[in-house]
Amino acid sequence: MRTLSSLLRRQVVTEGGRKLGRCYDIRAELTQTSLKVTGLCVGRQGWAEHFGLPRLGHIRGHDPVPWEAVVSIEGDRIVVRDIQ
Amino acid sequence: MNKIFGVALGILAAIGGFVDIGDLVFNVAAGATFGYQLLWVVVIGVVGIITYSEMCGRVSAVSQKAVFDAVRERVGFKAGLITLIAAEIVNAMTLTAEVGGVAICLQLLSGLPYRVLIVLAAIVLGIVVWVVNFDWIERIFGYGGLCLLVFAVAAVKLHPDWGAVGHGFVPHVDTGNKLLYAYFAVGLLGAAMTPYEVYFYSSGAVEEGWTVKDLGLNRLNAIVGYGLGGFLSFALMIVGGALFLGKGIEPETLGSIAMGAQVPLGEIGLILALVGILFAVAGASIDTLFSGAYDLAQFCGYEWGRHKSPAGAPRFTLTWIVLLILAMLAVMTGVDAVKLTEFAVIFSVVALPLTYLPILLVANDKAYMKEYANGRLANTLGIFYFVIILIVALTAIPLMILTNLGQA
Amino acid sequence: MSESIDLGLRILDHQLLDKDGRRCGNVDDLAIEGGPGESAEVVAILVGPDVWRGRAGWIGRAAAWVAGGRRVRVPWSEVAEVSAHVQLKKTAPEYGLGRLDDRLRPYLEKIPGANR
Amino acid sequence: MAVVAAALLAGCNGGTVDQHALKQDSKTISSLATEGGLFAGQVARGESTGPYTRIQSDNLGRLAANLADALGRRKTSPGIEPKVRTAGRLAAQVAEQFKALHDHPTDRAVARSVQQAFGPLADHADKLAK
Repeated sequence: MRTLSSLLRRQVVTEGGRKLGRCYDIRAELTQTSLKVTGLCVGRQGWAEHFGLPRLGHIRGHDPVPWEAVVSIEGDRIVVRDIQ
Repeated sequence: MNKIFGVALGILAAIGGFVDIGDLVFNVAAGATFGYQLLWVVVIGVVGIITYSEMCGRVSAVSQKAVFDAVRERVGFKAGLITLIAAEIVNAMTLTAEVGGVAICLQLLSGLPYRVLIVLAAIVLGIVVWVVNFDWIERIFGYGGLCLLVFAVAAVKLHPDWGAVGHGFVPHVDTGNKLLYAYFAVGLLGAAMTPYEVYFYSSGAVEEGWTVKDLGLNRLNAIVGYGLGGFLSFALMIVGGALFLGKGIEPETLGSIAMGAQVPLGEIGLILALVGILFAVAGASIDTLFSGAYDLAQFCGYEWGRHKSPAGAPRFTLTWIVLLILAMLAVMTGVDAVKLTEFAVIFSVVALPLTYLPILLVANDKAYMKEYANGRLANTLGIFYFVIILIVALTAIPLMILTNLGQA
Repeated sequence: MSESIDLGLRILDHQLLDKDGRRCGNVDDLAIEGGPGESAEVVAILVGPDVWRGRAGWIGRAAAWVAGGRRVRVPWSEVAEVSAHVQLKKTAPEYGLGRLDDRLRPYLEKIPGANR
Repeated sequence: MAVVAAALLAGCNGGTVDQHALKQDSKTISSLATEGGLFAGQVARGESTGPYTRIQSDNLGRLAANLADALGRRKTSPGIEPKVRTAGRLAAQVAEQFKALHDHPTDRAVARSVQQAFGPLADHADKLAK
């Protein structure tokens, strides 16, 4: 078992070593009975908007990195497949 | 008709409840040091507290969140915890200063021994909070605080140079001692925008179950209550400038502030001023007492409420009892209430950004706020004030040290 | 019916309410089951000062020590509704939440006027 | 925060008295004497209450006595010692006047004489501040 807080603020990198930024939130799908994790919100862009600040210019956040792409969680890093 | 009457009574109570020991000390001292030059800073401070109170009230009405709920949700657990600790320290200092102020006023009125009055003040405050319904507390202390209007009469009676007063409302810096000027500006902003006021205001809004129907009332409360409260601040500064500046007096005691009404109006002025200060600082003691308990309860998530019976929110009740006892003991050490007030106001400024940022963020969150999210005016003012608060927070302590608490 | 939400923003650190609307703690953390390569799911809400230990370095540990470290685990299936607050299906004592308030109450009630 | 506060409080009344501190303290003495004059004037006109006069004169007198104590005892920068001691004596005289007011809070004749005594004290302190 792991906790939500242990995933937040970790560095997200691809298998190829490309840094995607820090994981600032976890996206999930809420139904009547369950709450399934679907992705990682990553990177600096969109961070301000995420926390409710008015958007500056035309910077939009990335779509979240899908949970299926996660390869391993080790140390303070989350490694994901190169799909982008 | 009845409703308008109710609103008017509420506003009267808000005016009387606006001034606390920080406003008394900084406004009179600023007047005694710089005359009317800093009146414009009070205006900025009052518009600031109006802006953020309105935002807090709106957030509470729409999302049922009080300020410290928002703090923890938005800035995260760690920064939230640090904000909580800072807020509690500042709050305890403010509470101590206010309780000390109550004891000093009681002493000036009765002549009884100081230490006896400290204990008496704490016991009476405790019993009042325990027994009396909060609606009545608000009215009693708010109306009692209206005696402070004697300072408005005193200001007129002292025949200030109204041209200079008018000029004071225009932002300007006209002094050789810019550091001292800046110190007083920071103190006046801090005194007007004290964080405990927004904790208190927003918690009340959640408790009283405000909904979007109450948004108009919220705006009216914030603008008129704080706006007219600011009027008292002007009066205090004008008295400081007209009476003390020309003579080279630096008022260092609460009794000196009361003399500001005594000189132009005689014995009746003195008594009204002392009674007004007594009710104002006693009311503020109760507000800070509750604020300290609100912050902790909201951070930890347990039951709270000034409208609940003491047994209805046990940990909340225990917290304010402990805070009151600690403040009483702190006053007993003989600490100078006026000096402590200056420290409390300056340190409170440091804690302001982490209090006001989450409010600004939640007020912009469309997921909760929907069509009631900040509009252009609220955001322009909100961001403008946030920048001011940041600057003030960074400079407050250096200024305090460089000017040796406004002495040099 | 499903809805996409961000856990850190919408659930973590939010107020917990029991069935009767009583405030009974905050969402101090969420337990997630399932690792890389599997599907992952939130299985429980973690409540109590003991949970703070892992959340803010030494200052969190100090706060947990001061508050007295208890930890309550509420299964996610007990959640009735997620809005501005997280509402549970049963009363607080049934989950072991709000115990300190319940223990303190009888002492306060000995003082007259506690239930005015 | 507590450390800063402690350091500041300690800085107020310890250490050597230099030119700057002398000026500052003389200003405070002058301020207290002027305030005392204004206050005694109110008492002389019967525009005060007994408790207020008694307590407020005690509060202000204590501030003056603290200054007198510090200026009479502390080390000074070279060359200004006589001035510092004079300031100390002035502060003590101010404290004495407040004591008189404190002891006779309702006696208007005493208040009148106290009021007259404060004027020259304030002037003297003003001169030292220059």
